[in-house]
Amino acid sequence: MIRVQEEDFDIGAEVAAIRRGRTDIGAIVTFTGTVRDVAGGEPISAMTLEHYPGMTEVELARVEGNALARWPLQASLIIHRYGRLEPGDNIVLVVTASPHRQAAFEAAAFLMDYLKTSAPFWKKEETATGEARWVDARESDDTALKRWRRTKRAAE
Amino acid sequence: MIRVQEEDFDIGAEVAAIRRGRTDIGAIVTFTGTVRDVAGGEPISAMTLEHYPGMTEVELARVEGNALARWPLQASLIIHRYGRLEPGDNIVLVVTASPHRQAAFEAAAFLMDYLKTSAPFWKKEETATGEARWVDARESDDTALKRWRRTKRAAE
Amino acid sequence: MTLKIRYFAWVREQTGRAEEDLVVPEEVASVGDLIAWLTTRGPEFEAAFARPEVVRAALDHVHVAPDAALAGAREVAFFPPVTGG
Amino acid sequence: MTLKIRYFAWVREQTGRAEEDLVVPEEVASVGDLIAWLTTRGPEFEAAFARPEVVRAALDHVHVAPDAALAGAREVAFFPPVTGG
Repeated sequence: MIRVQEEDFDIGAEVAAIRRGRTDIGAIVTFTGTVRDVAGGEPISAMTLEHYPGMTEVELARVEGNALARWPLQASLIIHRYGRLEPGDNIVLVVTASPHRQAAFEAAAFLMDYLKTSAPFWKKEETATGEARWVDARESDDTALKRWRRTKRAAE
Repeated sequence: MIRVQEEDFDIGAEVAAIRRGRTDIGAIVTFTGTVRDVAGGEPISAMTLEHYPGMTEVELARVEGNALARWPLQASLIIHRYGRLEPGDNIVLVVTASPHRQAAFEAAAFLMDYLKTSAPFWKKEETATGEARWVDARESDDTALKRWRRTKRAAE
Repeated sequence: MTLKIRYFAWVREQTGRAEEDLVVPEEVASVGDLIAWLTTRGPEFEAAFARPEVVRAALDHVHVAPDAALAGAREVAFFPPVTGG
Repeated sequence: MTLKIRYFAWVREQTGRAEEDLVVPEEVASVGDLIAWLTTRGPEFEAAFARPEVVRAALDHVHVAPDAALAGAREVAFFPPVTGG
């Protein structure tokens, strides 16, 4: 399931909704990405997340589909916020549920790595002095992504 | 932080407590282990978790200390329940918080792998027919543990 | 060929528009051709595409390489490498 | 030497006790020696330690190998491989 929204989300409520009425789940992993108060060593006061309505949903659904094809997941959820956010605010939530813990962990990490490098979101940070700048894509995110490609080749 | 308790826990409340008043966290990973309604292909109606009071706390603190030494964590939490549990019930909660997602993911997986193989808990499952049997340790848990040892050697 | 062109993040700020409908000449066959043609429209487009290696493109909501053919596409988007999550 | 001995899970069920305080002869120097000595106490101990490779031991709350020395220990625990989490 995917949701793209301006409003905040509630981790406990989302996990409870996924588990409700089910007794077959053995492992639930959540990842929550939050706004940090520093970026590149400088304090930031806020950030604005712009996205590409229409494409965002397509990309998140594609990423989720890849995870569902690869791991035995009983449920998965991606919520990504857009708009203006302040330090401490939630940005993204990923939840995976599986009978086994390794599948839940790997799928959650995979979902984050993929959406970091393919979901059309762009962050603009505001410093305390009022200056605003677009965040550069990080090379480490591309590196994180590559490990899933390596794993796939090795398994083929 | 570690807690060994008979009572249930609340994932959302625990994450909120860790985040309260902080704006330096960038990534929070939670792992929740729950009682499944089947084991070894057979339906189970309940399980009882026995543990070794005194040693359990020592082991969980040791495992947490190893994770804190290895990853730049801003917070970590392990809650492990004991006593009688039914399918769908919570067994264990691990929470990790870090500026970076990979540290949070890896540390949470590490904590689970280590506590699965070293924390003195034993599960006794009850089948629907009332039969009770002790769960055998799984070889896959030992295998999961070994990857951290390999990683460590490679980094040295 | 009429295309809806959309711009995001600093590409949007540099071109000074979020989207526009453009009639594109037939000889503009690929995403790369489209970028080359757009840069002839004025200094704001020249600036936005000055470093083509940092501009990404999507055709009808799918990421594509610069040599992707435009034939059949209705919407083309240009944006920097993504930074969500 | 007086030791508190604790038993968990099926080791506890087989020995029929959760814990006991025992005076152990001086020649019982290691965990392995202690297991050998315990099995002489009756069939319930023979049964509990029949497959020593599936019984684990801890000395004063720390996992140890069968050749670990008992000297200085106050509490010894025997249990199956752990299955928590």
